[in-house]
Amino acid sequence: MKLIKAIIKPFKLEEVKEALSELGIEGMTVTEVKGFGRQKGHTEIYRGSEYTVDFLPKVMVEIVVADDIVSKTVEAVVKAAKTGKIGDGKIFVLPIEEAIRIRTDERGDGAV
Amino acid sequence: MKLIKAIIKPFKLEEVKEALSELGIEGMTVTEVKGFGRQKGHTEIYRGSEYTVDFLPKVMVEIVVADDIVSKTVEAVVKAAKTGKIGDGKIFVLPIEEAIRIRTDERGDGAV
Amino acid sequence: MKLIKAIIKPFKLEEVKEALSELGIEGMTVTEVKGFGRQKGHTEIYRGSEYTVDFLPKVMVEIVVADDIVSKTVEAVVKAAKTGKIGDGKIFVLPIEEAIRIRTDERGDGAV
Amino acid sequence: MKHWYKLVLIMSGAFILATAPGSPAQLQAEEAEAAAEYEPTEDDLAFKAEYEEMVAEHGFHAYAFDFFVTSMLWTVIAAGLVFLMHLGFATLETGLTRQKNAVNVLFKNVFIISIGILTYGLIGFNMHYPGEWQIPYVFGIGSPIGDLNQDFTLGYGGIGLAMTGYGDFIFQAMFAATAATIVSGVVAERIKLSSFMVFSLVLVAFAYPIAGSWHWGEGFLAELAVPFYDFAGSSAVHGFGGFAALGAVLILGARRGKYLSGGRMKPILGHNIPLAAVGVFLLWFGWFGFNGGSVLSAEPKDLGLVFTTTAMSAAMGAIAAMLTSWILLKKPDITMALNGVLAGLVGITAGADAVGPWAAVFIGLVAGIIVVFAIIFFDKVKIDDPVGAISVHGVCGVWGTVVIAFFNPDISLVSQVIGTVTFCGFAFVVAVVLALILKATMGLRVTEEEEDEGLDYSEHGQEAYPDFGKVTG
Amino acid sequence: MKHWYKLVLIMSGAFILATAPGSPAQLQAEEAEAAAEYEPTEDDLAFKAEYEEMVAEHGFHAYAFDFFVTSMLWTVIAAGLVFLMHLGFATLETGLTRQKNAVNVLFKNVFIISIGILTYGLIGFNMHYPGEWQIPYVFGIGSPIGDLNQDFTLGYGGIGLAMTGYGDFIFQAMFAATAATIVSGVVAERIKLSSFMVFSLVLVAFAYPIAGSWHWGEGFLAELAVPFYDFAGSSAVHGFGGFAALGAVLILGARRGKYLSGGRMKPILGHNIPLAAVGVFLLWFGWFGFNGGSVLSAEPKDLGLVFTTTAMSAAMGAIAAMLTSWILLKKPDITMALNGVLAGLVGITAGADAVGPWAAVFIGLVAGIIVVFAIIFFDKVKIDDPVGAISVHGVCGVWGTVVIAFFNPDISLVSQVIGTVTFCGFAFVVAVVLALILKATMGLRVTEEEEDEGLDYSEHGQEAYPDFGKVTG
Amino acid sequence: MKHWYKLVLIMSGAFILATAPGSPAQLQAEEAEAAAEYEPTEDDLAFKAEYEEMVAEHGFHAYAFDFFVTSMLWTVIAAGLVFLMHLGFATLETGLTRQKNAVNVLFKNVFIISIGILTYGLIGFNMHYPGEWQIPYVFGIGSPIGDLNQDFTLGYGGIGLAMTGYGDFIFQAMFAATAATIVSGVVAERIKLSSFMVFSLVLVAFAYPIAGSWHWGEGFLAELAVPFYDFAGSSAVHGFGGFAALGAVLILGARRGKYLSGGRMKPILGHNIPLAAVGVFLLWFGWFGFNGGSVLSAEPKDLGLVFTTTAMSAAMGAIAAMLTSWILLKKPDITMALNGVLAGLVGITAGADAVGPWAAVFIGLVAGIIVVFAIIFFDKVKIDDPVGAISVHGVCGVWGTVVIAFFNPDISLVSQVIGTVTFCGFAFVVAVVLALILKATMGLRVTEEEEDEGLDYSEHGQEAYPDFGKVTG
Ligand SMILES: Nc1ncnc2c1ncn2[C@@H]1O[C@H](COP(=O)(O)OP(=O)(O)O)[C@@H](O)[C@H]1O
Ligand SMILES: Nc1ncnc2c1ncn2[C@@H]1O[C@H](COP(=O)(O)OP(=O)(O)O)[C@@H](O)[C@H]1O
Ligand SMILES: Nc1ncnc2c1ncn2[C@@H]1O[C@H](COP(=O)(O)OP(=O)(O)O)[C@@H](O)[C@H]1O
Repeated sequence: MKLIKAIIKPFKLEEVKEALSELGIEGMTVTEVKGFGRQKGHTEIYRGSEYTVDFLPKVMVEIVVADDIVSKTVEAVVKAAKTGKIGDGKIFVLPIEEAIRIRTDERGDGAV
Repeated sequence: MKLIKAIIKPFKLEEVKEALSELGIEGMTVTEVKGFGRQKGHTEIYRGSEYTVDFLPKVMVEIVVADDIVSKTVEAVVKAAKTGKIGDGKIFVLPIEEAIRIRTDERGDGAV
Repeated sequence: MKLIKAIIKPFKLEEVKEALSELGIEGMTVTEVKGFGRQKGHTEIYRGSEYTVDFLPKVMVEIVVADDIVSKTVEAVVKAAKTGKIGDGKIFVLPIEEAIRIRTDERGDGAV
Repeated sequence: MKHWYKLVLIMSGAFILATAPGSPAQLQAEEAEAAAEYEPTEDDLAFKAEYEEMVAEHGFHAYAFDFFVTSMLWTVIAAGLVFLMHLGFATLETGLTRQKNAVNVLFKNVFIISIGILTYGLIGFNMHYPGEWQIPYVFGIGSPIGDLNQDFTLGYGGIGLAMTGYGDFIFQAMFAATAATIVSGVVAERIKLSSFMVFSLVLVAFAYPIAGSWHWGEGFLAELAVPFYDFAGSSAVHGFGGFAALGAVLILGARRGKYLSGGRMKPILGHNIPLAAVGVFLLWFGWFGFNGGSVLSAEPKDLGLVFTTTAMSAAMGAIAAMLTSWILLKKPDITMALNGVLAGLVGITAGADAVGPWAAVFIGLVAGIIVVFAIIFFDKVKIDDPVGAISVHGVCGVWGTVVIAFFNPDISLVSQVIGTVTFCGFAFVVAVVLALILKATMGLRVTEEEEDEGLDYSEHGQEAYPDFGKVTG
Repeated sequence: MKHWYKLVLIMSGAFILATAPGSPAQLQAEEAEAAAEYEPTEDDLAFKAEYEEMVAEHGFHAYAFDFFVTSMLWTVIAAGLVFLMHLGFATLETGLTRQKNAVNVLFKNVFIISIGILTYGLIGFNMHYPGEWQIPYVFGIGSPIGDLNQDFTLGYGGIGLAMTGYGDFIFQAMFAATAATIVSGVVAERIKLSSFMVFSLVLVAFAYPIAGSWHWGEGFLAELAVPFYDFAGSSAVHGFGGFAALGAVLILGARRGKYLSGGRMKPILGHNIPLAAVGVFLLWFGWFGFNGGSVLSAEPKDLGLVFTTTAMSAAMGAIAAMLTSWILLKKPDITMALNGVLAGLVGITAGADAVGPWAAVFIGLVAGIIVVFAIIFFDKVKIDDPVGAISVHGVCGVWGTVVIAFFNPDISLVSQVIGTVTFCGFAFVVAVVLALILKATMGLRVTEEEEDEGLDYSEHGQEAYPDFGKVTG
Repeated sequence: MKHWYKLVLIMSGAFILATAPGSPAQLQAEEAEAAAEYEPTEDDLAFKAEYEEMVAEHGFHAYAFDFFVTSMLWTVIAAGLVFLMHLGFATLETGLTRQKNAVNVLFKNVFIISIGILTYGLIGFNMHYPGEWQIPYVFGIGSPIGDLNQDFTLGYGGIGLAMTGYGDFIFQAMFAATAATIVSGVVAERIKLSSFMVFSLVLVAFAYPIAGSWHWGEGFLAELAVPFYDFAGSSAVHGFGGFAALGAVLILGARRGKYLSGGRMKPILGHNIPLAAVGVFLLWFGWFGFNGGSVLSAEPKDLGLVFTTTAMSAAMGAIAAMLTSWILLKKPDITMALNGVLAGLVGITAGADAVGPWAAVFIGLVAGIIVVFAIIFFDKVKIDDPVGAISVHGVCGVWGTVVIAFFNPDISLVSQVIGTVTFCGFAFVVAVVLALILKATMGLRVTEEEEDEGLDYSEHGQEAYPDFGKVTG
């Protein structure tokens, strides 16, 4: 099992969710985050002072999937989240050693 | 060391915290998240339109523990967070390679 | 590649960001979290009742870096985030198996 | 600094424009001159004559065109201010409870003011001021209001009640819902919506006007040797509401998770302190209508005094609660300061026209101290009042009603105690009985699960702040 | 419990202080006694004489010092209340839209009230009430206001319009921006700021006063056999605004992501329900000035009636919408309750002085039911109205204007229909034409990307709630 | 669509009910008929006689029942409106500062209005309007207010000050705290709570009434050859507050992290723009009481003019600041628009009754432009003013006071400059001295750590928005 951590533009969440649903993925967890990256230099103003907004609103989607569908999942996220503009985000894949469903105590692939 | 990522129902946080304290676990980090899972189909209304709320409020508890108490910890979380109803959440266990306490520069098990 | 998860005091975020920028690190993702740790016992009042605030506001900075600069990065964070007082936070290092830049589909070290 | 010359340019241009001939300034000056030299024309004189004729034509009503008109105007404005107190209550209660119940709290507040006005029209008004008594001095049945302008003299209540019937009605209608609103905050976050709606309907439609008739409707409290005195309702409104809330909450119980085993307590924090502060400022503002309007005319002596005593008691209540919480709890507690304002306001309500400004300061001082102790006390005895309304309205209502006997020789301590006990006791009993009946029938509380999930979700299927992420939605 | 003795100590001390000789209470009593025994001194009498002389000196204006003064006072206070409605609109619209557009919504609301007052002074006032007609009964050109105190008799409009020119102006100016504000909520979250500014400028500066002149400026609707009757503007203001919004939104289109393929719909939730509730309470409060001020004097009979009908219709509207949404949608929807209040207010606006309180309840009842169905209906036909203003102001405006013909024998159904169609039709056509012109020239909508990112970012480069983390900033 | 028939059914039923005999509509009609035919009965006539007798009985005070009563009513209502400005300040300041200091900002605002009213009663009022001077035209000692209804003629100030003593007091008391409140926003987020409390207490209890006496208390500024003219206090209140703030902030220093090394600046964003917007709308609303109440009577000519000039200057200020920020900063900045409203309001305050509406527009125009430049300027010179109050109240206060000399021939430029310099200079010096003393004794600033953690935590141990997660709590 792997944990896929995708940091995407907030308004792409809906499309990513639908792309994953179509793959049959039934679970994910979403966090509101701020991202710092190459997509910077955009300036805002506040009361006359220009300033660079370093941290942009992003959404982090965490999806745990069985090993065999990792690449399919990653592809689906990439496709749904891409706008082609800087700041589209990243996907990180981490190893998972165990997964447990709290309700049933199921473990492993069956738990996710 | 392992990172235990538990996604639970928000109102169970207090009980989980107490269960972990009883185990002698002294640290954890909590994030407000939205969860998408099997627990769905529940509909809300807004100005006359019914809609399915896909993303439900959850809380993610991240706990780093030494390898030997991982299973005890997982069990404690499962016990405290279980209601038996769908949507109780998941626990994921990830490997940790290093842990550092910023204040003292301590490393390893002593740092958590 | 590694994922460096640093939990720090919120008002240290700016300094940490600058320390990382100086290292040439161009990306990070920040989440607002609540931390439970040794730094406790501090009591607040609300309408006459004293209570212990268990969960303190923290900020979690997640940085993915190539293996060779992990220790430099960790040091930089430690230096920038340290106040020497309890509650300064932790840094956890996790293995990353893959990284993808959504915009370009680049993979690996080049993606971060 | 390169922009400064632009400023200078713009301003110079504007100046020239403004002072040039034909400019506003110029026109202004010319008009002023013209005005000074003005002699009334024939037209003016004709208009004047016409105006006077019009007034004369009103003939029979003409006498009304002075004090009466002004008083009536004040009455409806005051009604508007009392209405605004309901926004104050709504925001205060929402601010001092949790996010997950905010929609529910707001819904209840919209309901209460609405149903309060309607039932007051349907039966309350004529029960509050019974034309005739079914049980003398105790109960007069209510009937819907008719055309309250029927009193063609307009001189509805003479100099002491200088307003039309509609003016009287709408001012009193806005008052009526206050008692129920006080309860609403205390039972928040756990009462079943439908049961609360029945509870508050009965309170506002029956209990409040019946009790009110004993004092303001010339009932038995007005017939005491020395009549009971409660200017704008420290007891008749606030004590009533506070003790009704106490009764309700005794049956309802505390919110889950507040009182832990072993005598420990976990405070449940209000989710939006700025909103609560907005509420208290609006309540203070509205209270000028609540107390000021209770002068029932624009009588200038009383009006000035009432505004002054009201403001000074509120101000002293705030400072007193600030200092008390600072000394007692080591920290200056904003929610205590806010409750201190309200304590001062409730305290002065019974005697706002019957004491001087420094007596008002004293009343506010004690109210501001009491309220802090009372809030702590009720928590100690596990009576869970999220907004502190039992302390603010109940305890300080009693204080305000009784204390004025010491400041005004025309007021009797005995009568004050009788009146206070009557209102608070009646409200308490009605609330307990009502709550017990509801508990046995419809159920009074939401289920534990619903309470945990929050009433916004379980009762309304709505969220107060649904946006997730700054730009997700 | 160890603090209680402190309380007792403090209070005893305070009591002694308060009742001791020289204490406030004592002084109070002495002063009261002195007052009772008071005989006017020579000074007093001199003062009285002086006062009377001063009044006499005002000579020519002296008659004004009674009904006129009071009426004028009410007019400016009512103007203030109508102003406050703009805060109501601002908070309601902000609350019912998304976080990412909050700055933009607020900006538009500050703009509208400001430009509304200015253009009304520049041309609107004299177009609304034409001194002379360019096209008889249809169009009179506007010119800037001059010194409106020039009418030195002050008796500006006689008993029916008992106010100075400035009083009349400022009250009407506050009204003027209302129509544009109604549009603002409906087109929110996607209209281009600059285009909206042009749109609302034209609406408030030209369309509203021209249409208004047909009714209130003695134009053709006032010349019908039985004149069209619209007391405070169910059609002339609210219907006008609602149908202008409908026209605009037809050209503008729905927000992205709301109406999905396959007939599915994804509601876009308002981000701050407490803020929306604050808005509705403020609107209700301000409406007492909107309707009450439309009495155009402090005439007590009408004033009391208007306050009562306004409150009762709003209250019934709220309850009706609550129950309708509860029955129809299974859950008590707070946003429907809030819209129900407004539906009742809009509904009663045409006849607030022309029907009795129970007719007002009926009008509010139907308005509160209609509004729920209308909101659902517009969503069904994919007309995307984030705040429900087309239903509230447009549909209930029509309802309120037409229904009074059944309650008041002096009002003609035919005239009401003519008037309503005139206002709503004109507003609709103007809005459609204007929106089409803007679309072809400046562009009406922001780009898809800007809409996704939110207008706060794309138009203003600002965030409504920029703090990240409780203590980061 | 299956619900529509239900709607039709409900409505038809309601219609039948409403128009059937015995229905409200029917009753209405019958009552109207009865009214038309009405002949006063003996009872009516008796009542009329009784009423007239009552008025006659008031005898000595009877003359008061006209202009005086109306004026007094306006005075207390205006006092209420000025009170509401304190909510405006509280929300504006809270909105424009960070979340972590919100409780602290609100606490200070509750404190200021409360202590302001109390000290004004204790010494301020009689220092502001000295009965006798200790230092002629410069200083008269204050004493607590007594029974201000003691003037049994009630004709307190004649036609120019047509109110009772209490009316005068409460209106002025609400004013008094304004100056201190202006400072509160500027020093927010870093001043020590206890030191601020001492600072503002001295300001409101001593400095403000002493300075005020020079102008409004018949002191030396009223004795100039051409008396200094400042209608409602552009200098005496706003300039005073703005320059006191400037003095305080010079000693206090900027917030940590705002001005970086190398001349760079990092703006510190306000955390809740909607709350700030609410504040500005409420301030505008309250300003109708601030300026309108300063007419000191219900004199209709002035009242209408003052409402109009106030509204038009505010509106123009908003538009001017919008455009200036748009042109200068490329984006339409909401906080600048909000400050523009306030700039217009402060600007017109000195001459609201002394200039015409188009002069008011000019004053607002320039104020709205100046304020944007001033805010940028103060940031450039590292004077850190989170809310822009030095620019709004200080700079625009000066502008408003001086400019009216160009519009009104009765006002002298020299006197205006003298007066403005006096108020602003005095306030500045007092603030600097006071801040230095506090710095040397109690300490003026919180520690760096406390500032980082936020004052809500370090000073109050409370959070403004403590809920974590929608349903955790
Ligand atoms: N090294 C990194 N570690 C963690 N998060 C990163 C890293 N680099 C980028 N991110 C996240 O990805 C987002 C997008 O990255 P950015 O460099 O702006 O654009 P792009 O993904 O198009 O290269 C950032 O806002 C940040 O949240
Ligand atoms: N594959 C997954 N990856 C990440 N998070 C998941 C995954 N599946 C479920 N979750 C999280 O767990 C929560 C509960 O899961 P759900 O399927 O609704 O119920 P249950 O845990 O009872 O099976 C979800 O709301 C989501 O936050
Ligand atoms: N075992 C742990 N797992 C996850 N997070 C932890 C753990 N221990 C501490 N933390 C995080 O680190 C923060 C600081 O830890 P704490 O024990 O309070 O102080 P210190 O870092 O100085 O030892 C906590 O608030 C929490 O967010």
